[in-house]
Amino acid sequence: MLDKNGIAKRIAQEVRNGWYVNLGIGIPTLVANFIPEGMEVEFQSENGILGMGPFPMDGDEDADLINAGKQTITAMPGAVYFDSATSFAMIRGRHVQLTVLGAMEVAQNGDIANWKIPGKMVKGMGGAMDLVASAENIIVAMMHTNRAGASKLLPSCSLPLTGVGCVKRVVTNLAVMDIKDGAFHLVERAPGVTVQDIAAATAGKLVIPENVPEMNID
Amino acid sequence: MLDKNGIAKRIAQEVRNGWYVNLGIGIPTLVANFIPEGMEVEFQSENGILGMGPFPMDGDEDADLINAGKQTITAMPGAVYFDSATSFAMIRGRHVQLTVLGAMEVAQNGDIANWKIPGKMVKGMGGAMDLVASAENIIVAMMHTNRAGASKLLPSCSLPLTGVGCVKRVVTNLAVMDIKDGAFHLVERAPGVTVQDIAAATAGKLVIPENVPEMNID
Amino acid sequence: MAISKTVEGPQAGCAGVQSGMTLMLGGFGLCGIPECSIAELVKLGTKDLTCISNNAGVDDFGLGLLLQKRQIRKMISSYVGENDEFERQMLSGELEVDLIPQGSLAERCRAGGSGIPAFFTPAGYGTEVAEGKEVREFDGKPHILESALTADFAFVKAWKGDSAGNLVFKATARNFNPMMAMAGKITVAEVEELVPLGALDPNEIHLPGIFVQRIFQGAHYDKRIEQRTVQTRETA
Amino acid sequence: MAISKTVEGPQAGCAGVQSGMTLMLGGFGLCGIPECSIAELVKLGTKDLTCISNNAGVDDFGLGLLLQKRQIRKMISSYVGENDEFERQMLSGELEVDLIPQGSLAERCRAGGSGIPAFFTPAGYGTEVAEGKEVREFDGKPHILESALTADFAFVKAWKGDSAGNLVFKATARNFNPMMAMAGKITVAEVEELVPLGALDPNEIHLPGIFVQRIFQGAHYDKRIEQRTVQTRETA
Repeated sequence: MLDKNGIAKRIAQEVRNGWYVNLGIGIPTLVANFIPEGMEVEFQSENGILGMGPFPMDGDEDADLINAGKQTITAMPGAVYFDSATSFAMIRGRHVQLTVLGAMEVAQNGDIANWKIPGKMVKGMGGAMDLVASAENIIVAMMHTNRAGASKLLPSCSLPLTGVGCVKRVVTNLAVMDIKDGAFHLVERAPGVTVQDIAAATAGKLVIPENVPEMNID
Repeated sequence: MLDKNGIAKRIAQEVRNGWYVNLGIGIPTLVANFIPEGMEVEFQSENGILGMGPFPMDGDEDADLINAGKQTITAMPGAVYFDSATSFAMIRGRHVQLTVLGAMEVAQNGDIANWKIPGKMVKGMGGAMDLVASAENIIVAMMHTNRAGASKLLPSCSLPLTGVGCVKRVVTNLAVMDIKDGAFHLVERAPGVTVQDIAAATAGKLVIPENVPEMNID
Repeated sequence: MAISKTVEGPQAGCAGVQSGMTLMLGGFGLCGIPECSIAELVKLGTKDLTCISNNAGVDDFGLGLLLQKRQIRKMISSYVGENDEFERQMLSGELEVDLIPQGSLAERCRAGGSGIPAFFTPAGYGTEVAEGKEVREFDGKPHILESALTADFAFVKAWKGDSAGNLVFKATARNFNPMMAMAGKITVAEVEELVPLGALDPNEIHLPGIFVQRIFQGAHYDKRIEQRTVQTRETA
Repeated sequence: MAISKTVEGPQAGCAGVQSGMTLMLGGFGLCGIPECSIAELVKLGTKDLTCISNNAGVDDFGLGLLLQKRQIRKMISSYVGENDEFERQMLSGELEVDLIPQGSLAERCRAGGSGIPAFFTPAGYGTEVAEGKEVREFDGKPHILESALTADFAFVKAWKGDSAGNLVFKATARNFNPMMAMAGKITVAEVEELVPLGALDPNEIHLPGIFVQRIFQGAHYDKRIEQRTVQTRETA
């Protein structure tokens, strides 16, 4: 079973040289820590920076330089700042190759719900609806089950949707799964996790191939 | 009767302090020469400058600094350069208070034709259609009649239109006229020109008030 | 000769704001918000405002200050977390909230300032956001029709500006400020530094002054940080 | 680590351009045109091109060079004067021409690069430009629906650029270059000066490198002036 860093580490393997990547708040943010040295990858934050670097040294933080999670950040050489309209032109126009974001629920048809729980305080969708409606590659990073132990991989979402039929791949603490033809297709198991564990934690239709290799995340 | 500079001089009187103004090619360009010293007016050229100044001194011309007529120009203090999308955002969004442009024909309902003569080489509308579709104040600067002596102020345009019902005022070598309620309303006579001269040169419906003052363009 | 937009300060900047008006306010979180104009709006006490802003501030800063004084009737935003008073007013029904995808919010402001009354976007298709909106397929992909947003007043904050209203923003404090400046009937820019006309390179201006009607230099900026995240020098 | 887009020169920049493709070419008149890429396209001799560019050059420069070699099948422009060969080919029916209002052309390119498939504009309503297009009233004013433009290749020219593809333009040579860069499936930027990564201030970049796939420094720029208008020093 993976911890949050393990999930991020596995997702980092999906990143290709030359890609622009948007990382959501939470586990997705950790992905940046596991990109191999020397790989040409730039991180976009939708509030208006491309070429986002690590957190600043204590004392160097600048109120005018933050990411979409409102955290203080730094800029890498070759970075560029821009306005919100230009930022979403990049996203909507499919210039960002990969979006990694969290979810409350993912359905076997690729629907995603991650912004609203009826009856609870609604904070808003931020840029998530724009991101999921446009990105070519969307990877969801999340725990396989919620705090109550219920599966987050469902036949259909019960919560209000963020986007329809858009998620291609899900990486959880238990497994890597592709979504196609109306089902979750098991691709890899987390270390020490059995196919039975995954099947038990997946409420949606799960297609299990003959051979399901264990992830290699070292 | 006015010459081209006279027409420009009369139109300059229409310009108000604090206005952004777009001047078309030809007579309109001359308007800039007659803005009173100290008046706060900025000229926009749709290829991407606000705060356009006079032509450069011989030897100072810069191929990268031109106006929409492709003429070399200079920039005034406070000028700014921008791209074509931003330029037409200004125009379409009605941030430019006045557009002055030439025309082949103007109709008594405010239609204008100035970009195409069927059977002749078509050069294109450039930015004229965007300008006439959006500007709050559109003044047409032109000769009252064409080279063949035919009126350019018509019951309806015979040439392909550039815009519909958009022209508010016309300044010609003979007169100033407002367009409203489907007619040309005579406002002023050019020096030495009679109401009869104007009526004879106007094919469209002309409303002549009791008192038609002569222009004061000194 | 350049058109002068300079006004004395926030009082002159906010002159004419009335109860019931629609305001746009630039900024992302607390980054790049028009601090001085917000403080003046609190002083003015105008009520029933509709505020278009990506976020709603925190309890004791940014738009939270207007919420505390119950000056806002409706918020149009993309994300409104981090604000208890906001939550209370929303749940009690005192405050109306319209949530819009962030990219659509940005583009709707730009459209409002650009004379584009409506455009199609894929964002929000198949969600609550699409309810009541026209859907049309382009290249086999469904899109929804979104309309332009404008405001009676837009309040924006820049790093530097000149008397002609030309603005330069700093780093990610740019965010929504340029588009909101475009969409305001009256746009009020506050700047950290008002520089002499001609001091800004015409090639390096982020927002042309034509979109700005008033400009003043703010007396003081707090520039609070919402999430101070740093590396300690030892561990780095 | 920044993504490197640097290629050797125009030959590598134009690699992959094939007959029948749609190209965008930045510039306004002869100002800010991708001179080196155009020269290379002439060498390549690819035919049946659809060229989207505000103008069509002059007889012996800019897109006029491609017209002379009959490489262009269709031009999409707003203004095509000053070119006799263009006129001859158009009147003889060899060349198809689609004329578009300049503001709609700019916005259609931006839309193409921004994932906005269509938008409403008042420009061209009631004219030939509106033929076959949807008309809709907003606020009592009729608008027409215009669609996005994209291209297989976009060729743009900037003043300075870095290996990440970040571009800075000079004065009015910016014009259509940024929007066309956004709308190209492959965007090739040629620059007068390729500067080291990190040499451009991230706050002063006009076009983020994400929109550029290839960049090279041009060997030489003619930068011809179409209408040299000057004041003589005596009369001034």
